[in-house]
Amino acid sequence: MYNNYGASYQEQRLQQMMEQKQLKDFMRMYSNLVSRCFEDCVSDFTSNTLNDKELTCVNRCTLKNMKLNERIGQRFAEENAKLMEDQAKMGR
Amino acid sequence: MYNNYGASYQEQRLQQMMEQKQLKDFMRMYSNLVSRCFEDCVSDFTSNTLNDKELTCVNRCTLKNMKLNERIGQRFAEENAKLMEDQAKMGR
Amino acid sequence: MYNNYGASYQEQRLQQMMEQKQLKDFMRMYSNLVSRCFEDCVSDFTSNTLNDKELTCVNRCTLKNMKLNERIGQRFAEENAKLMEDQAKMGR
Amino acid sequence: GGGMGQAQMDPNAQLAAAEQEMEMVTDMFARLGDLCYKKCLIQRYSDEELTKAESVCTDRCVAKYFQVNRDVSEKLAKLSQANQ
Amino acid sequence: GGGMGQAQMDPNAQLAAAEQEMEMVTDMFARLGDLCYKKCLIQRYSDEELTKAESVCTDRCVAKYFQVNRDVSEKLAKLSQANQ
Amino acid sequence: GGGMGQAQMDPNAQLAAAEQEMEMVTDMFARLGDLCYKKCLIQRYSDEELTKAESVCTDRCVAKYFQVNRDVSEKLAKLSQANQ
Repeated sequence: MYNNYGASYQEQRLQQMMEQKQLKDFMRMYSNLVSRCFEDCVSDFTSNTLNDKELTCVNRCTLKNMKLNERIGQRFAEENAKLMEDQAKMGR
Repeated sequence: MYNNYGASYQEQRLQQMMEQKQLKDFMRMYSNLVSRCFEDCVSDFTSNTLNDKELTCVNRCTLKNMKLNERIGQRFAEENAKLMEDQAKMGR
Repeated sequence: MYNNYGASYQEQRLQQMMEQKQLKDFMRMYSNLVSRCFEDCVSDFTSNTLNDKELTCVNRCTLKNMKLNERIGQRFAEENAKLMEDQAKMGR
Repeated sequence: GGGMGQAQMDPNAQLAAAEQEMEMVTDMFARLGDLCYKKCLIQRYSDEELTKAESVCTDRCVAKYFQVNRDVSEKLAKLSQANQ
Repeated sequence: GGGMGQAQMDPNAQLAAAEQEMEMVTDMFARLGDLCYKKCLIQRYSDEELTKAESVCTDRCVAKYFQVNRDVSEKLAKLSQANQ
Repeated sequence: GGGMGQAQMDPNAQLAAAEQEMEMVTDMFARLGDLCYKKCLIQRYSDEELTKAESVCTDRCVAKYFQVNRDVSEKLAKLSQANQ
């Protein structure tokens, strides 16, 4: 899509942008995971440390949601590829 | 508010900024609409294609929410204009 | 963490960035407060002005949530300081 | 470049402030959309039209949101004065 | 700098457009994550594995989300044509 | 300019990293605010004061959130090591 060969400044900026995006995406996924596992697992506020039940729950929540994210990511990539293909055919 | 006539670089940047903002706003509205209609209309996961009931619902959801957005937009603009006027009177 | 003394341009940019961040944070807190108090206090749409019960509720909501935010802010700062300390010890 | 308007303010700071203000307005608008949808769209999608009741509710929802906005803002202004 | 590609489009505008497009895709992805979590993660954390039912639900959830996306987008395109 | 600090890192990249880190902290703070509000503000607005129970709940809410944060982060670190 951005084939200005020789326009190396643009390419460099795009590269940089994508790296920053990846970091930002990771951070968003991470904060989401923390919030979700906190919300789903912590409801006892009679103490200020996580109890055993909560610890187990947070542990499972992290693993299970990572698997969920991964699965969604795979399907998303497939569907997105299909979409791009369809749009290319239509000359969009 | 930004009447530096002659300062054309600033004006150009402001112009550019507003265009990007509009695009961003449209995309936000659009993503919101998709999420809302998905959330409200899709709850059958025994198949991987939308059934007739879901299709009808998504269709109505899109139209009805566009009308809702439009109405909110009108009222928002009116109330915002009133607010600006009041702030101008008070010398803010 | 960013002690390039002499690199005054960087320092200035960082300074500017932090001021913009503070403004943005304040605005986020503020919009959040308005939305929360609207959501919690307003549910009568038979009139277009706030009734007495709603006014009292919005008033208390604002004050109570400001106190909540302040308390969370204090604890957050303490916990964050502890975290930084631990990370420094581990050489992160 | 000119010299009028906004007194001594740095043009870049002006742009940043304008950007911030636009951001604030859009954010308010997006939140308002979600809130009035939750409060007023009762009969979800039996139809593609807003009912009369839903339309009236929406108008009042926007009006009341601006009132809450004003009240919260006045309260915060008072609090910040009291703290000085 | 070159002169090929994307006809006359200003390189900075190209970058901004690419950024916007990436932003859109990530935003969709994040929303999809929340939606499919709500729709499909029924047995929260009796276990660290996705059950078979949850996995199948997730696959369909993504597929159906893309269909809703396409339907909404076609509808909006029609509406905007009708308004011209 | 200098040459000290942060070894060879490009100053612009340093700024971007600092910005990212601040963004992360503010985002966490905003999420924490929403979560502790949901978990602890039981008696909504019978009064303008936080009750004793609400205050204690809030303190524990923040402490537990940081523990969840640490647990999730350790878990992810282990997972990423296992994947290499």
